Amino acid sequence: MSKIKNIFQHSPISPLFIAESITKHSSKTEIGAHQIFLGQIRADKIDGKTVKAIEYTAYEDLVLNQMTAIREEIFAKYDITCMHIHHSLGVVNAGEICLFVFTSSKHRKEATLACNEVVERIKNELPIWGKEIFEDETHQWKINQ
Amino acid sequence: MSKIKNIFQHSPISPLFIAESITKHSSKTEIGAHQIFLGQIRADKIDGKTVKAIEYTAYEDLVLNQMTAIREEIFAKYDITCMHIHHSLGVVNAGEICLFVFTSSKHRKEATLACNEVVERIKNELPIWGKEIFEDETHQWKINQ
Amino acid sequence: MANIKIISFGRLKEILGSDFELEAENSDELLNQLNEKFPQLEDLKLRIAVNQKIISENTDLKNNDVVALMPPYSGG
Amino acid sequence: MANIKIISFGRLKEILGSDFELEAENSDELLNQLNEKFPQLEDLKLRIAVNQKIISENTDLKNNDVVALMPPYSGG
Repeated sequence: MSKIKNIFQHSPISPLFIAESITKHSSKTEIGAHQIFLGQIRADKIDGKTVKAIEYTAYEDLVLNQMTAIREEIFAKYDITCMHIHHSLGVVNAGEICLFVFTSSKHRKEATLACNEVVERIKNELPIWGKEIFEDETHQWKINQ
Repeated sequence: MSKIKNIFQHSPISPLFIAESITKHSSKTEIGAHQIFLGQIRADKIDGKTVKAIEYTAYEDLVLNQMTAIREEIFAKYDITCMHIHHSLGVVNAGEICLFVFTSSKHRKEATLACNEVVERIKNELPIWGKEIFEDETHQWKINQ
Repeated sequence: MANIKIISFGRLKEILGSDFELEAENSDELLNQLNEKFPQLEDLKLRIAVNQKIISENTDLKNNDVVALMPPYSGG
Repeated sequence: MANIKIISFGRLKEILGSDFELEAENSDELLNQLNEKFPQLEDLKLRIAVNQKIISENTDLKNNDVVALMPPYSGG
């Protein structure tokens, strides 16, 4: 049974946090390739109204259990050195980052495939919900395409 | 004819530079997805000797001309908002970053496909050479797999 | 009759409000009660988890089980 | 006879040394001269660019052309 890691932070993901995360890997000199995916909040226009932020909520315990299982499957499937996942909860404004997925491997193919697959699974399988808040404070619930 | 952009920096690529590059995109609120690839120098062991650094040289003018053509083809093929490429010249130590590829798009698929393709083309098509320097100061010329 | 805790998320929480308790012997019976109480539920896709396990068929419930009602996910 | 500038890169620069000039009418003739002068060249894969255009066939050369000799790329 794997240790359950937290993936949530109650704020947007800052570029400095991403930089620190990259820096931590400079001592892992078996790594040759890093793949990073970032999700950023779009100011979508819907029926004349503009999204100014998304507020994320989650069934946190279930997310962390499912993410632990996904992590195990990804490590079993791909020869990667490490994988880090961070998702925001609460309000994230347009232009800010809400999702940070970071995989590393010796050669690029494994990190790239693992990153793509885990982003796909995060969007499809984790019980997280985004409420799109418009500039006039009305809202609608986000639908993943 | 596109403007020719420089891709070279005579130093490793610092995580702070990456953070600044990400931050610059927070005003582009039509972006929903960023894909980043980073190449990091591995301390490979070859015949009992360990790589301590790679020294990069290039046919710089030809690289920039070819990169300009690749950039045009990628923008024609994928619906991306922007693409930034940075490659180190000179000595980059094991654990440091020598390549930074950054693509952004509205939805994730386009940024992801564009990033993968441009990394592949950079490795195959740009006249850049890496000299692997061992801890005893001997060297061998890197071969891309 | 088992005493069941109902929790809900996203758009469903706007309909169901705060967490509450209901008596039901199985998940189908519980859903029937909820559909009666909240007629808007019928038009919505939902996933159900019992004690953090997602179920796809009618499932027996026991005292203190936690049933989560979840609309389609939209993380990332 | 055209006066041609030869530049080289990577492993080939270790063999050919600094940039230099040669007289040749076309790229095949130029390669023959180089192979005679640097016998190690024959075992090496190389790509040739004339004035920054990569060539795959024998190409006529004119005065002041720049011929680049390039081993397999290994950037990234």
